Order: sequence, then C-alpha cells, then structure tokens
Amino acid sequence: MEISKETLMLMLRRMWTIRHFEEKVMEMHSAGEFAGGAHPYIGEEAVAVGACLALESTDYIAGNHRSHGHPLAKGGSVNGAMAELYGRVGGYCKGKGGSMHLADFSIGILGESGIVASSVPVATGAALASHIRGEDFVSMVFFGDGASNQGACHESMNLAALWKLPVIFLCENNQFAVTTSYRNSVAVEHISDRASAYNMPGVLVDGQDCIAMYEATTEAVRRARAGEGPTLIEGLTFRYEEHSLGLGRVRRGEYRTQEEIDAWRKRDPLVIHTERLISQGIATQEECDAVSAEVLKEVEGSVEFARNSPFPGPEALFEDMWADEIPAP
Amino acid sequence: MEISKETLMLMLRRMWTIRHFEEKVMEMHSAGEFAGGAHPYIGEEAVAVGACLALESTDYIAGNHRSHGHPLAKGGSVNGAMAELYGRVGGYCKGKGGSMHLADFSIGILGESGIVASSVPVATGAALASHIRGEDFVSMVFFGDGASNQGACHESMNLAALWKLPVIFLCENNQFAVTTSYRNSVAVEHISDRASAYNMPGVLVDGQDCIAMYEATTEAVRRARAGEGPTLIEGLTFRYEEHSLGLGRVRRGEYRTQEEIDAWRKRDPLVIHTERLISQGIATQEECDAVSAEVLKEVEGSVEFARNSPFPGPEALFEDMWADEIPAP
Amino acid sequence: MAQTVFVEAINQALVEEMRRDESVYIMGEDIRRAVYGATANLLTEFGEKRVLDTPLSENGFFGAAIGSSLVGMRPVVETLTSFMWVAMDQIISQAAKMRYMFGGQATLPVTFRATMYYGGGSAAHHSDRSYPMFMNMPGLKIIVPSNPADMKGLLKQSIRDNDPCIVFEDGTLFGMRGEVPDNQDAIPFGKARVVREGTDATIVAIAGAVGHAERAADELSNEGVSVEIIDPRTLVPLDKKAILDSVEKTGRLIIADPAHKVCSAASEIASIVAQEGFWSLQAPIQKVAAEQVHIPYTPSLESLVYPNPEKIKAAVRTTLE
Amino acid sequence: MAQTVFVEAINQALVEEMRRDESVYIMGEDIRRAVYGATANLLTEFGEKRVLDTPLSENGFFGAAIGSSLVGMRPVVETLTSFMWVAMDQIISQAAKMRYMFGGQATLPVTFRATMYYGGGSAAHHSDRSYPMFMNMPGLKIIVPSNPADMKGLLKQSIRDNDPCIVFEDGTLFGMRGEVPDNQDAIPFGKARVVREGTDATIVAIAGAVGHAERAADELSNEGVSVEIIDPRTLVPLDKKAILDSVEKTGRLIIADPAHKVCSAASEIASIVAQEGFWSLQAPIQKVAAEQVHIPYTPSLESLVYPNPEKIKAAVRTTLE
Ligand SMILES: Cc1ncc(C[n+]2csc(CCOP(=O)(O)OP(=O)(O)O)c2C)c(N)n1
Ligand SMILES: Cc1ncc(C[n+]2csc(CCOP(=O)(O)OP(=O)(O)O)c2C)c(N)n1
Ligand SMILES: [Mg+2]
Ligand SMILES: [Mg+2]
Repeated sequence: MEISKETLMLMLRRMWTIRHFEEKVMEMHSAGEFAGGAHPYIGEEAVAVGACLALESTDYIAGNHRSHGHPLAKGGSVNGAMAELYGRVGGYCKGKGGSMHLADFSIGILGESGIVASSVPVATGAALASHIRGEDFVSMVFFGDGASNQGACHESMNLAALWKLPVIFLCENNQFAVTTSYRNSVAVEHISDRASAYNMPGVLVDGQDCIAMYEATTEAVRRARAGEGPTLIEGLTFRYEEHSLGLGRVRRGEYRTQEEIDAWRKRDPLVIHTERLISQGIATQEECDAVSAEVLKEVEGSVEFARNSPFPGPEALFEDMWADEIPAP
Repeated sequence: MEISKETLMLMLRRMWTIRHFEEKVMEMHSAGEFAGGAHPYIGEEAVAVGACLALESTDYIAGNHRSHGHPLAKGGSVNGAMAELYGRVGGYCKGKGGSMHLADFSIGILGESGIVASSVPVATGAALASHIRGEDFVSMVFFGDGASNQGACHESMNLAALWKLPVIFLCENNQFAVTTSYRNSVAVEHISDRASAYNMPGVLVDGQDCIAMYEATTEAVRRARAGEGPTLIEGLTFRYEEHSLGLGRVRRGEYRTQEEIDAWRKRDPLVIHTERLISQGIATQEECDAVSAEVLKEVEGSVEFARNSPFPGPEALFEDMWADEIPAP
Repeated sequence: MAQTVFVEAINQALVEEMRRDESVYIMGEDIRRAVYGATANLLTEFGEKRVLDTPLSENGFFGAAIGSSLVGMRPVVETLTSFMWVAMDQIISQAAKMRYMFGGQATLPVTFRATMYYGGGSAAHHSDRSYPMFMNMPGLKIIVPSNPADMKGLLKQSIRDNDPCIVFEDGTLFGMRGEVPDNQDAIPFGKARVVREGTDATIVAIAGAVGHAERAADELSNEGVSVEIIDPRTLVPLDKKAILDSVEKTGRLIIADPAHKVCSAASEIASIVAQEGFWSLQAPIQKVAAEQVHIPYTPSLESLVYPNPEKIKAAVRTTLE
Repeated sequence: MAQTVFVEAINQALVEEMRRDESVYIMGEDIRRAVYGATANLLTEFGEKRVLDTPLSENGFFGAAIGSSLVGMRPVVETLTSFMWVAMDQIISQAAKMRYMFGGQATLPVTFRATMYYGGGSAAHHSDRSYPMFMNMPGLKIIVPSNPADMKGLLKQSIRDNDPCIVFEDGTLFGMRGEVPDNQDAIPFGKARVVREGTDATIVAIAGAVGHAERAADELSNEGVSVEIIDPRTLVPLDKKAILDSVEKTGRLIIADPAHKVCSAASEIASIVAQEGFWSLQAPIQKVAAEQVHIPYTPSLESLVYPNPEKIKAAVRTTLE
C-alpha cells in the first residue's frame, strides 16, 4: 500500500503528541497539579494513530477510560485536552468531564466512556445513523481486551453484522485489564477470533506497527463505506505504565514480569516507525527529531494554557444539563 | 449408545405429559379459567425431555418464559404446575409466580425467568458452586434463539469456559423470537457455531429427535462432570403455536408460512419417537397409547386439583419476601 | 373531537411525528408486526429503514439509538419497563450523563417508550413501574400520561424534545377511551393538569392512579367532601407550583402512585410539600402507593398491591379526621 | 479497642467471615491483588477457589454469584456502584425478585459490596451513590455504614444474612480511622445509632454525611443549639421508630444525604415523618442532599454538589427560624 510522506510524518507527529502529552500528564499529576484518575496510553500510540489516520474528519470515534490517545490521534487539540485534565473552562468539556471523558464533537470525537465497553453500542448507533440516512461516514470504537468480555460488545457486534453497519470495532489488546491477563479473561486465543461468531472479518494486527494498523483500518473503512459491514480489528499491544496514575500504590503483588515489560519496550512504536522512515529514506533523523521537539513545545505550552484557564464558576453547576431547559428541582 | 427401555418409555411419557399439559392449558386459558401470559411448548417436547433425562435428580436446571416444558421434563409435579397457572396455593410457588416462574427447588428446578436470557448467568452460578465445592452436580440452562443475542449469554459462556464450569447451555432454536426469524437476529449461521468464540464444543442437534437430544446432552454431562467444562447445544426445533396465548390476537401480518408450519408438524417429536419404539420392537402401539392415555388422565386430574386448591389469602401478601424477616415499610 | 383509544393515541403521535420529521425513526422488538399494538401500520408507510425490528439485545440497541441521536437522529425506542434493567447502563451512563459530562456538547433527542404492564397477572418479571428510580438520576425527562390526549401530546413533545425522555405508558390504560382533539399538538412538559377543582383535600395522582382518584372523588363528593385532583403529567420536570398552590388552598395532601412506595414519586412530592408547603398543611400527608412487595401472579394477591378508589378514599378521610 | 481504618475494617470482616464459614467466597475484578484495597491477603489465606478474579462481565458474574447462592454458597461480590448499571438485570430480576416470585423457595445469601467513589474528581461515570434506586425495589437489604466499627459489624451481618444485601461503602470514608472493638460482632440490621443526643433539632444523616452532621452540630453547639444526630445505618430495613422518637423530642428534622435529592432516602424519610410524625413537627423538614446534576470532574464545581457542614448548619438554622 502506498502511503504518502505527509501521512507517514503525521503518524510520527501524532504518536509523539500522545507520548509527550502522557509523560507530561504523569509529571503534572505527580506534582499534584490536578487530581482524579488518568490512564496513560504510553506504548500503545501506534494503535490509535494508525487507526485514526485511516478515517476522514467527518468520521466518528468513541473510546474508553484510556482516553487521551484517541482524541489526540484524531487531531484533537492538545490545549483542550490538557485544560480538561486541569478541570478548566478551556478544556474540551469545560472541566466537567476530566480525563476519562474527553470529547470534541466538532471533529467527530463522540467521547470517551469511563464504564468499560459502554461506548461500543453508542458508536454502533452513530454507524446506524449513517446507514439509515444513506450517508457514507463511518464510526470506530476503541475498547480493551477486558472490555471484549462485556455483553455490550456481543450485542453491538451482532447488530452491526446483521445490519451491515459501517462500524469498526477496534480492540486494543494491551494484554491486561488492570492486573488481569487476557489469557485469564478471554476464553479464546485471539479476541479477533470472535469475529467468526458474527460472520464478520476479524483481523489480528501488530499494534506496535503504525503502518500495519493504518492498513488494516483502511481496508475496514473501505468495507464499511461500501456497505459490506463491520470489521473487528485486534491491535496487539502493551501498556508500559501501571493501569492508572495512583493505582500502582495500592496494588499488591506482580502481575507481569520485568522481562515482559522490557521486551515490549524494545518494540516501541515510535522507534519502529522512526527507524522505518529513516531506513526507507523517507525522512532523516533530524526531521524526525524536529517533529518530536515541536510537539514537546506544544505540550509544554498546553500546561501553560491549562494553568491560565479559569476554573468554572458556581453558575456553571446547573448549566449543560438540558438541551431544552427545565427548572432545577 | 444403549438406552434402556425404561428410559425410552420415560421419554415418551414425559413428552406426552408436556403435550397434554399444554393442550389443556390452552383449553382452560381460552375458557377464561385463568389469565396472564403462557407460552406453549408444543412441538418442542423432545428438546427438554431428551436433555433432562440425561441429568440426575441432583443436577439443576433453569429456564425461561416458555416454561412449562422444562420442569415437566425434569419430573416436576403436574398438579403443582397446573395449580400455579391457576394462581393457587397448591402451585409450585403458591400462586405467586404463575406460568413464567415455575420452580421446584426440591428437585433441582431453579426456576423459569421471564426476562429473556436472565437465568443464563444464574445457572452458570449453580455450576460455579459445584466447581468451588468440588462436587459433581451439573447445571443446565434453557434459552431461545432470540436469547442467544443477549449479552448475558456471551458473558456466561466466556466465564464458564474460562473456569471450566459444569454447565450446559441448551439453546432451543425454535427459529423465531415472537415474530422475528433467527436469520434476522443471529448474524451467524448456527447458534452452536458461537461456541468457537469460547473455545467450547458447539453441537447442532435435531430437536425433534428425543434420542439425539439425550445423546448429545449425555456427552455434555460427561464432559461437565469430568471437569472438562461447558458445552453449547443447539436443538433445532419449531413451535407449533403462536408465541404466547393471547398474543395471536394482536399480531399483524404473517411471519412464517403455513407450509413451513405443516412441514414441521410432520416432524412431530412424539410421532418420531413412537414410530421408532414400535419399528425397533421396543414397545407396541398399545403400550404407547396407554402411556398417552395415562398421562392425559393425570393432566385432567391436575385441573381438578388446581380448581380445588384455594387462592392465597391476604396474609400471604407480605410472606416470602425475606428469609430473615424485617418489618414491611 | 374524536374518542380515541390510548394505544391508538400512541400510534397517531408516532405517525404524525414520523411524517413531520424525517430524522424520527422507531426501533424495538417485533414492532413491524406491532406485537404490542402501538406501532401498527408504520412499516407500510415508513419502510424498513425507519421501522427497525431488533434482535433481543436491549443494551445494544438502546445504545445504538442513543448513539444515532448524537449525530442527528430522533429515535423512538419501544420496550417494556421490565426490559430496561438489561439496558440500564446505556440509559444511565450514556443517555442521562453524556450531555453534562461532555460540557453540553452532546444533544440526545432520544425517546424511550416504556410500557408498564401491571394489574393483569403479568407477575414479578413483567410488572415494573420504575419511574421513581429514573427520577433519582439527573438527565432524564420522565413522562407519565394518564389519558389518550395527554399520551398523544406528551409523546409528540418527547419526540421533539432535545433531551432523553422516558415515556412510561401505563398498560392499565391501553384500552382507555378518551377525547383527543383533532389537532392535538405537543403538550409542554412541566405543566400539571387540574383534573378537577376542589376545596377540602388535594389528591396528586400519577398515571393509572388518576382514574382511581377520580372515582374516589366522585364517591367522596356524595359525602360532601370536595376533592381537588392534580395530575402532574411529567415527573421530571415536576410542576411543583401547581401542587403547592393546591395544598395551600386545601390544606390536605394525598398522593396516589402505582409505583412502589419507598423512595417513590409520592415520597418526593411529600418531601417537597413538607419542606416548601409545610405551613399550608393541616393534616399528615398520605401516600397511597404500591405495597413494597414484588408483583404476585395470582389475582387474589395482586389486587391488594396498588392504589385503588377505596384506599384513596380512606386516605382522604384520614386527612379530614 | 483498636483504632482501625475503614478499609481495614472491611478486610477484617471478610477474613473473619471466610474463616467462620466455608461457604463464604469472594469475587470481583482484580481482587486477588487487592486493587481497591479491601481484599488484601485473602488469596494467600483462602486460595484461588474462594478468591475469584473475574473477567469484565458484571452482569455475568453477579448472576453467577446469585446462582451460587441459590445452592448454598455465600458470595461476596466487590464492585463500584457505577458498575452496577451493567449488572442491573441480575440484581433486580434475579437477586431481588427470585425469592418472592418462587413463593419463598429461593434463599439468596449474596452480598454486594458497592463502593461509592465521589468527592475526589472521579467524574460522572464513577461517582454514583445509587442506594435510593435500590430502596425503591423490594427484596434488597440496603446498608450504609458511616464508620469503621459499623462497617465491620454490618458487613459481617450482611454475609450472615440470608437475603441479598447491598453494602454501600462510602469512598470518602475509606481512610477514616475509628475505634473498632476487638471482638466487633455482627450488628443487627434496622437499629439506628444515636450519634449524639440533643433537644432542638434532629439530623438524620446517611453514610459520609454523618461526619458532616457532627461537625455542623459541634459548631451549632457553640451557638447554643443542641442537635440530635441519628444514623440509620441500614435503609432497608429502616429504623422508623428511632427517627420518629427523635422528631417527637426535637420537633425539627433535617436530613443529610449524599445521594441525589430527588426520590432519595431523604425524600423517603421526609415522607414518613410528614405522614407518621406530622403532629410532632414544628417547622418544615429540610432535605440537604446532592444537587440534581451529574458529578462534575472539576473540584470547583464538585465541591458544590454534596451536603457539607455549612449547608447542614444553614438548614438547621432554617428550622429554628
Ligand atoms: C463496567 C466496568 N467495570 C469495571 C471498571 C473498572 N475498570 C476500569 S478500566 C478496567 C480495565 C479495563 O481493561 P481493558 O478493557 O483491557 O482496557 P485497558 O485498561 O487495558 O486499556 C477496569 C476493570 C469499569 N470502569 N467499568
Ligand atoms: C429482556 C427481554 N426482552 C424482551 C422480552 C419480551 N419477549 C419475551 S419472549 C421473547 C422472544 C424470545 O425468543 P426466544 O429466546 O427465541 O424464545 P422462544 O420464545 O422462541 O422460546 C420476547 C421478545 C423479554 N421477556 N425480556
Ligand atoms: Mg487491556
Ligand atoms: Mg425462539
């Protein structure tokens, strides 16, 4: 598959955006600049970026608690994301949503959901709207290996397959749900194998390889737009950090080995992508470094932006409840 | 597989019990002797009878809204079933449950559930108890083709497969959920194919053939007791009557053809079984007729029993709420 | 003015709103063949894309309706209250919460038509009257029509409203006949109906209990007791003012509510009046709501559970003692 | 008497009950590694068969717990309140209804430990305080401990109790220290605790609101106002008598409840007193409960939502005007 330099460089940029953003979030969370949970996406960048770059800006995505990577991969504003984590009016959701509920409807980000698998039916519904109206936008939903065991996934996949909805079920198999290995939670070998239960294609992809993710998703998008129905894509990946910020403190006992972590860190998606760009003569080391440096600046700027954005005032408490206003009881 | 004459005759008896019971229920419901919904099992008798006869009395079953066949197949009292439909104290549940909630815990009937697929996790839980305690009882749950699309089935099958629980998922595929063909509700060809999504055996069985059901279930029971885990059995069958008593009145438009109904009626499970008993020299026509006649008497007696059983008095209203009593608010 | 049956009023509202707005579509189980009655003839007029028969997957298809509403559709989902337990996560975590959580970005014009079967031997699994639970959760508009005209007008409003609405359709009223004005339009939310005026006591009655209250009031009027009946019609928003004004006039409050009595709409209304209308009250507030047991199948017990004219009369008399 | 942290009190109750009765086992997500804290060290002592890590399938494994309880096990399920939406059908249709529906045949000694995270930036999806909804549904015992000793004693009782119990563990109390008697035994349900005696007004306070009420009462006592505080400890069953007796003494009632205020436990208690304790009341009943909005993430808004000492003090003063 031919991929333009522009796209390949955008992959690099978006992956660096996520990486730097997450590292900054960890730093600022430790520094006590904001509270609440946050689930780092570090190590998994290629999955969201490869998948989102196969979409048009008029397509929709929805996601889960591990939430920063998806909107940033789709081109969401870094300032808005950071300000949301800081709980400020400049955030995507004016500070009402926080880390787990990033959303930017203006660019098709229908929002991240804290309840595991709960956005899967919702994304299926966006695809249903496309189908009913005869439009050609598609919808993609990110969910984890743990989430794949929820009934919501079964019901949504069956519906989508029956009605041939233009939806892509994108399972980020980072191999663990908190401390639980997917081998102890998924009764079948690969999550993508479950596609056969719905008569749809199931594709297992190397989730550290942004291009592989892009290619698999591009084919799924083609199918979806052609009216051929949904696809289940499993991106096999790994999270480097603990499940969520703060949670490492309470966990007792190891659930994965240091060797395992080290081995996966060696397959870093940024390294793989950068090396490929250089070895194939698409970009120089300097060009790649420049991308990283630019993005880092942007991320650092977002901290300033967030700090300078005010907290919502008390009048905001009852705002945004209703589209058609009613009195508060 | 060798099956004793006793068992073969018991199959006939239990199937006749269900057939006569259901016909009587339809008659008495039309006559206005009791109200409420009731879902006839006529045409599907071989499924429950073949499956239940593969169980021991210490094994458990749970079921759904199409509820009369399961307890009668497991040897539940005809009087108790009829009295329950009449809402009398002599019923299984003292009249509190009615048609959709037959249960007799004393012989392992953990109850029928009106919410579709809702008893699937419960039956899985009975198997979990067997597993935790290291006992060897098994648990079997009946659910329909429609029910197979519920998340509860997905979650339960995955759990059972992971933990190798001694549970049998018995899907009664009568091809319709009310007016909806399973071909429009199940995205895969056979429901039993879905077993592959949980790494467990999936078996498609002729649900009009009591012996075939018995054999398939016997193997599933063996697996379960041997600690090899769950089995999904799909009994392909057909309901002769409308979805439920009374519902035929409101339905608009046909959802299945008369030819289809006629064709299935020709594959009547009682005819198939009787012919086989006779042709294989196991029983005579007279012996078979006698069974039917005996059972018919029992069923007629159950109407008398039900009519003579009193309605619960007002003092019963607050009874049976709590095992450890608390005051009514 | 035509005499219209309650279930036909539902059908009329659906047809008219589907004609009015192409983004309205309906989904549910066996709705094409109108198994529950209200969706008759829709398939013929509006076709398969706007009349969707779903598999048995309430959490999945409720969620799909919600998701489609986010991108401009106006789904109407048919269900029974008792099947909403299965779909609770989508109703609560998504429909109710999404708009606020996303800082007002999400607009969710989705309507759930939840029929409440009760009173006819449907037993514990099919007899839920669950609106109080949904009232506790912010973000859902809760509609409880008591007659065909309100049913039609409030369903129309629900479909046009831009927030998630749950219309609790009282199954005991499905066969009720009543006048529905020929051009019955949408009825705004939050405006109670004064069913009849009176001076001695106020009965706030909900859904199917309105008729019981009317019968109780008829009989009491023979005894010279003048009862005012208020039908809130919507519970979220609730027309507090209508209730408080009436209690100010009568000094006595009885609440008739077919849902379970603990943490009920009746409890809520009582608590509002005990706080904001306290000085008007001349007697204890009486809740007449369903007994706190599951719904028994047998008619000998089920008939004891719900409010009825006798219980309501007795409660009114208690307030007058 | 040892000073014990709330979360340790949970752990002690679990350990002691698992030792006492072999049929007690626990299940939940990531409990072997005690991600939420309360299940530390259980795996080592009780092994894999009695400490079950589950897949993310709440409806499935809640149902499995329920099913196992039918045949003699005593499961304790760990979850957050917000994950119960997914499992609602099993909780309502099965756990709550089964016994009555089957005429008393089913016995369901299952305990759900539902932690309520709120107040710390958990946002709308992780901050539910849903006990009022479950109170509306018959068949569930509802436990709301406000301190380590009650937590331990009431959890022990829940495990021994033969009915389905939901223990709502207030996350704002997880780090609270309090005295737990060395041999803290099971505490019977339905017995309110008089937190302090007083004569001018009664505060009924629930779960985390008890501490706020105490602080409010301390400050009010400096102003010469004597407040009585009642902690019901269990909402089903509810100790009506303790509340009515207190209101009879003080004539004034304030209810402090961290759950959403509409159709809340506060509404229910207010409605009971407005009916059965009406003649004792000398002032309007004041509900101080959570504002009817979803839980905003940002601290500048979240801090406005719940009852706190200031709001409670203001409400007490209102009753004394
Ligand atoms: C319904 C539900 N159950 C439990 C949780 C708590 N929880 C949050 S994330 C998580 C693990 C999710 O694992 P996975 O789906 O694999 O996503 P990952 O975190 O690995 O990206 C759990 C158990 C939740 N948020 N929602
Ligand atoms: C959760 C839920 N949704 C809908 C219904 C209404 N309903 C009752 S039976 C039924 C069809 C069930 O079909 P299937 O599972 O195939 O069983 P069958 O009736 O064919 O035996 C439906 C839709 C219900 N009882 N529960
Ligand atoms: Mg994972
Ligand atoms: Mg069927």
